[in-house]
Amino acid sequence: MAETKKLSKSTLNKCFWTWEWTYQACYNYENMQGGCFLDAMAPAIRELYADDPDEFKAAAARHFEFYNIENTTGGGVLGLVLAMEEQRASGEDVTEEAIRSIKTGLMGPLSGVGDSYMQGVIYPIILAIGCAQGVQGNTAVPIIVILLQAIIQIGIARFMFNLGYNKGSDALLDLLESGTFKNLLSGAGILGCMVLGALIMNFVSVHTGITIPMGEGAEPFSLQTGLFDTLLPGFLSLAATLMCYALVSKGWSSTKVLLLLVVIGIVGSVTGILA
Amino acid sequence: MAETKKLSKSTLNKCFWTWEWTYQACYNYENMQGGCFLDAMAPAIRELYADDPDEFKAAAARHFEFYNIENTTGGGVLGLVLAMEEQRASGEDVTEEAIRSIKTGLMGPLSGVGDSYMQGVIYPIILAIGCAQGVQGNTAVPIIVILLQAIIQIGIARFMFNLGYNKGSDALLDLLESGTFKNLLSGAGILGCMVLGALIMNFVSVHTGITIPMGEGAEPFSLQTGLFDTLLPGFLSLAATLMCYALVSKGWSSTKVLLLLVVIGIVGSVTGILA
Amino acid sequence: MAETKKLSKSTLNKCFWTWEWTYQACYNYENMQGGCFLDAMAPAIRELYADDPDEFKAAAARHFEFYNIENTTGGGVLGLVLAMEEQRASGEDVTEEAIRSIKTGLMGPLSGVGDSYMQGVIYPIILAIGCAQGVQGNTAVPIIVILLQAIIQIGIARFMFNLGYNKGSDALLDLLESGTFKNLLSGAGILGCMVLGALIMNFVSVHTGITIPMGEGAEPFSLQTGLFDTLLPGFLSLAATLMCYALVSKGWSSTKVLLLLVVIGIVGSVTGILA
Amino acid sequence: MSLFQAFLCGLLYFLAQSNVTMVSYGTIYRPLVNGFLVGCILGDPVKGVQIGATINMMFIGFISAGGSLPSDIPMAGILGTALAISAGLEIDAALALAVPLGLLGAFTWVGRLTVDSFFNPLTERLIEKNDGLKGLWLPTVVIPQIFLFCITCIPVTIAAYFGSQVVGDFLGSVAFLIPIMSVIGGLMPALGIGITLKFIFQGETRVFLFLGFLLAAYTELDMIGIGLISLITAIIYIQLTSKIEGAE
Amino acid sequence: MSLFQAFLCGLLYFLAQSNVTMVSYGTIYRPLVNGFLVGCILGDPVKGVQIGATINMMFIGFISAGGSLPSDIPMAGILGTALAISAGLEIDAALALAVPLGLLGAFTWVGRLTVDSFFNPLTERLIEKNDGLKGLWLPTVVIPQIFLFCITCIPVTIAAYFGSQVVGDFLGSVAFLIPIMSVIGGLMPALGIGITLKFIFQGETRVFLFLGFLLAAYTELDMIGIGLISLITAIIYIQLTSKIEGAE
Amino acid sequence: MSLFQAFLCGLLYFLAQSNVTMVSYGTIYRPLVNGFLVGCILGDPVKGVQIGATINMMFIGFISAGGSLPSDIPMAGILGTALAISAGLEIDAALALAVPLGLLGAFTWVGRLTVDSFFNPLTERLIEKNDGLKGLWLPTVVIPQIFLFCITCIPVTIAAYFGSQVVGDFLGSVAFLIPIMSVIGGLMPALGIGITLKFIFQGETRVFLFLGFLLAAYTELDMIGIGLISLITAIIYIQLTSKIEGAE
Ligand SMILES: OC[C@H]1O[C@H](O)[C@@H](O)[C@@H](O)[C@@H]1O
Ligand SMILES: OC[C@H]1O[C@H](O)[C@@H](O)[C@@H](O)[C@@H]1O
Ligand SMILES: OC[C@H]1O[C@H](O)[C@@H](O)[C@@H](O)[C@@H]1O
Repeated sequence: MAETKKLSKSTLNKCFWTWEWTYQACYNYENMQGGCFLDAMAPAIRELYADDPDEFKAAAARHFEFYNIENTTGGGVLGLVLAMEEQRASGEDVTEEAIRSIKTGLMGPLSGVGDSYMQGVIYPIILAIGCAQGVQGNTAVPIIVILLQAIIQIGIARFMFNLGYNKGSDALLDLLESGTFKNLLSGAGILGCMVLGALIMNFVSVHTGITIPMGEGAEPFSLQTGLFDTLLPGFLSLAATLMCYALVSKGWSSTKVLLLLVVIGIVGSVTGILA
Repeated sequence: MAETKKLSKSTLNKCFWTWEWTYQACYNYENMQGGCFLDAMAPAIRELYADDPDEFKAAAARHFEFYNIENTTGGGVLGLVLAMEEQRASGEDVTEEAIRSIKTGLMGPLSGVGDSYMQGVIYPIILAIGCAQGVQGNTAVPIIVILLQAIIQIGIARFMFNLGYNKGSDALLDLLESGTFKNLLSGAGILGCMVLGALIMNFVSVHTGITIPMGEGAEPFSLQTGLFDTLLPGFLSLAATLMCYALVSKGWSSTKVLLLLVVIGIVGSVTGILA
Repeated sequence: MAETKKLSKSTLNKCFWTWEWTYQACYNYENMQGGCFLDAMAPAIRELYADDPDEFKAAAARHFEFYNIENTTGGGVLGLVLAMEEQRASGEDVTEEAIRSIKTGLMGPLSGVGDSYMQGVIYPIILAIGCAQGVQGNTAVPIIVILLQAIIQIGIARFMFNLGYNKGSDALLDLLESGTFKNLLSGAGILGCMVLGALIMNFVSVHTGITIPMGEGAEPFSLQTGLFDTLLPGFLSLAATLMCYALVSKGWSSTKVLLLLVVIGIVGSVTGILA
Repeated sequence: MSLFQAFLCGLLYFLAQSNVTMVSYGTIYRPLVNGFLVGCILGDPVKGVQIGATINMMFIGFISAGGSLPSDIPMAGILGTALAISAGLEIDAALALAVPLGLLGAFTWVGRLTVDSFFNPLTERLIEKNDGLKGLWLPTVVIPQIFLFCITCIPVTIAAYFGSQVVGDFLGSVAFLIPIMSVIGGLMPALGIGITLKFIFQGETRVFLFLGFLLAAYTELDMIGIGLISLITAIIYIQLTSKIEGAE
Repeated sequence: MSLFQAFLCGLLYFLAQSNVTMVSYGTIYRPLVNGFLVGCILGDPVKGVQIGATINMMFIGFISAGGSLPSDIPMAGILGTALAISAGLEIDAALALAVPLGLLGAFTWVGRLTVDSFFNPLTERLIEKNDGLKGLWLPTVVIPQIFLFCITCIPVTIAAYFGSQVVGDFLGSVAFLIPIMSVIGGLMPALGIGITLKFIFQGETRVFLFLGFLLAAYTELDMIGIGLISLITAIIYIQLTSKIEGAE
Repeated sequence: MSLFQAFLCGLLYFLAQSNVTMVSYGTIYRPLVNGFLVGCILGDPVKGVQIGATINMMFIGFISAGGSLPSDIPMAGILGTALAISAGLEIDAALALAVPLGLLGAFTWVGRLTVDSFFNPLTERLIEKNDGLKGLWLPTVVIPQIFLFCITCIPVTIAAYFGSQVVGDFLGSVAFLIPIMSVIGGLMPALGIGITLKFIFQGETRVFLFLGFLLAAYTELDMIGIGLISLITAIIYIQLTSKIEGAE
């Protein structure tokens, strides 16, 4: 039976920080983050399989495969895979297949959660507040934004990394299933929806230029000021956003919707329907 | 066994629209909407019992009885009774008594729900918003009010009519008992209460003119501006409304309360207690 | 068997009002409200044990013991103890020990509830609203405060007194355990927290004077106006309050925290960190 | 005001009262709408909708259930607006005028409910005859509506035509009544709201009355804003309570 | 200030501290109330209530539980207001004066709790004598209150009488202390609120502290408005949670 | 603009696109941040942050999931701000400039994803060689980043350098496009928000979108205030629902 191998603290840190710095440096259509994931695993592979060239090569090869994950939650898979490689190197019964299927199996759900709540909730909130303050020319704002993003992202990534490394895949999946985490996500969903709702009002700007002539001499009736602004300010912005949402939900690519908006913008602007 | 009879689509429509147009054209103390309900049933009676004079007469007679229902939910009973007459005309075992008791049995609960939520929630909200906008002289407002009321009322009436005709009395009663419907009503109750609360503040206007002299030269202390306006603006309006509510709940007729208000208004105004 | 003794209405009232007027007139470290509780019991002792000098003396002695309770809820124990003395005087099996342990047993929980919700919720709300109005010089405010406090406190005390006297100790404890009462307390907790939150913003005033020089000629960047006031007005007040809360919760005496605040105030003011 | 305009006002009152179409009771029956229409008749729709809206506020929440009606809402709206516009009154005076008109009570209403009973025997005879109910619309629609036309259109036409000439003088001579009417007008919505509350102010929903009141008292929200916030509040509360019931 | 006025201030302080009537601790004990009364004594109730309210804010939330008291609230209220009015100080300076007065701490309080113990043997003797507890009110009320009167009324009378003559000069010579006092005064409510929070800031209710804070920070609501909104919020929340518990 | 300044702008664009450090995508990738940095480069950080923030709003909510990206956000931010500052444009015109720059789409993005694939064989060869993965960082970091530098830094440097000289004239000759760009720019956040909603707008949380919208529409709350109120709302709602689930 092989001796028990434990990665050193410094190797673990090297792996984590390599991931942090280069996770998408060679982003490509063939294997996406494959090369960079290998990059992040390299210090561990070198330590664990230094004395076994076959395993070394196999390990290198199995981490140079198609891989694509959201960056912060991705820390968790990295930690977990490091723990599995440790066990394998120590002679425990961890097959190549097991490692591979963990990677591909977690990729989807973790990216889903990560993209939705990092890019979908946390980024927009930070950036929206930042923009709202920034337009007034407060130069402290971008600096605070940088700090906040760094602390939050590296913090979550590290937390996930430790969780994956120390507690294993069940811990990661349990986390996703746990009541607390679900509450966190629902809460983030509510928070996100409210903030996005406010953003619709504050950031989307759609106004109609349609006016109804009221006869000679009388001021024409403006649909915007006479109807929408009195009844529900921002109504058109809300409608435009829900239209985009509906199209995206129906499966339109965002580029396609973007083109539609451009067309609407040009036509609307030229005809005076939008102003 | 008699052949199965089905009312034609056009007859059903004729019944529905007759109800819509004349449901209270001959409103009277003797049988309330009795004559007009017969009016609305007449096209169906003519179609179903054309070949059976006795049944024709009996049917005409049994729909010329005391009847009084809220107009929109009333659509449901009309649809249901049409379906029952169809079955009876087809020889099924639907007694006169059954038809009669359905009419009188549903009259109460449906009117209760209809009056409370149509006249008690939907009308006040539409009209209150309309009035608040209307005082500013926006002529689009009454037109929008007409359209909204028409769409909502005819929509609900038609929905109920179809439900009653297609699904029968159980459906109507189930609807009243269903969780969704109860939620709808509770929701409407909350909505209604909140809007009415705001109306108390915005529409009821009760001010006291009582002042307390503060000695020579000093400005007298005005109970209204010195006490109520600082402590709780609209307090007297709230009190007046809750008083009316309490009296009406205690069984006073609204005319009696109205007279009381007139007396309070005159006495209060003359004595300067109210101003 | 002894005859059944019932305290007269006027004796009960005398006891209650003596408590109300002198409950802490001889407040002392030895037995706290001991003497004054005896004072409040005296009319009853005189009536119940007039013909039994031994019991008279024993009763006087057992109510001249260490006793300390919140004033309003304390009404409940007074009522209860009066009922127990009645029973004892009537020859029922109520031991001295029972009376003593009721007093000491209820002292704690009732004072806890009373202090938290009277001094912690009701007083601050009344006084805070009063202060906010009072700074504008409205002389009606202190008078209203006096009336409100008197009505609320005497009202609660009397309610508790009657409850204790008529229903006994189970009633008092059941009250504390009942769902309604718990709801009342949770509600009061929410109400209290919200109002205290608002007080932090409106009454605590902590401002930093720190500025960051921005180079020659340029206006220095004020941490207060440039950062806190734009990002979260009142942030420092909130921080100061939560610090006090944390220290007090950790077991610091309030005097110690007060001294800390004085030191912070002096140092902060002299260095210009606080302004 | 020309006689023709006065007649149009009378016609409008007839239509408001006719209950022909179930929608009329929520539309032209209401001063907000009929005030506007009177304004159109008299050539000043803007003033019409302003006065109509103001008068309508008095009757907010007035409910007719089971055939009862405490006041003559369209009378207040139509005659009130018509006289106010034609006599060039301020909104306050218009309101003072509308108060007694509304208080006249449900004379028309009671009148028709009583008289319409007399047309029932005609219907009965048709049923007896058993001749396919031919001509049923005569006793159930035509005759009662002609009767209604007589007791509504004619008096209001007259009142509008002659009233516009005297109302200015009259109000001048009873100016002392205006503040009284104004106080009564301010009290009246309390009744309407109180009546409506009877139906929906119960149990858990009670607290929301006060929430709405506070929102109006302490924020700048207009009625639309309050309506929408109320809708959201109701949805959130119901989402929670229906979840609780689901959990049971 | 006349000697008589100074004496009335001293008397007020005695009454505030006397704990005769359980209501006094929530009323004349509080600068909002005793500041007003001092204002009445000195002929300027409006200024009295203004200064009293300002001083009171410093002590909002200060709780006495189990006989402990961290500062001398009525001293700050009564002497603070009296000196401020008689020396014609601005509210800021009045506050600066009240801070150290309140900080003097609970000397009176500790003094009476210590000395009152000495009167207990008298009561014991009465009990021993077993003579119907005749004269019980002497050791339990009269004597301790006379003692309290001596240690409260007399010093405050003197301080008010002579203080009013020197406070102006004094504050002039220690003007540099004013901003320090003002900073301390601004910090003090943090303690009071922190103490109170110890009792009610727990579990689910915590979030409402921040809600209240945000309401005050981001809206124009005054304290009454916030109090009422808080009440409604509490009711709605409790309605829901008690429904949940009912569903269990 | 000096050539050196133009180069710094190009370098910034390279860094924004490099994905070196996972934090960069949430920071210098965003016009709020890179606009500010461009401002620093050109000596006007205040204007930089203002223009950057304005441009950033257009792209709020734009998400990249699974490697897709609908537009070139940092191009709009960096070139938009650089040209606007150097040509002294108003914010409106700057926005009009940034719209087409963002619309250029993800050319850089697609280019690198395509070309980077060609470096994979180098990595494979290293694995085959099995020599301790020496030099792994060349094909996985250094070479792709040099390539990226070429397709990002160079064109943006040129565009910034020459663009600043022509953009004024150009915009002058196509002034009629400005209102069109402004309309498109106003529509774009609708897409970003719509994309984000796809992920979180579901079930019970839907109603809160409208709540947030109403808060923004009817109150004066700024985004921080709304963010905090939203947080509190979310906590309260979750407290209740998790209690309900606990009660089940
Ligand atoms: O979806 C996971 C992941 O895919 C790619 O790497 C990019 O689009 C990232 O922004 C995203 O987080
Ligand atoms: O109550 C049912 C019904 O009764 C009468 O028909 C009228 O009062 C209607 O307004 C009401 O809806
Ligand atoms: O704690 C009970 C009680 O103790 C002492 O009597 C004082 O501190 C009171 O204010 C308090 O209510």
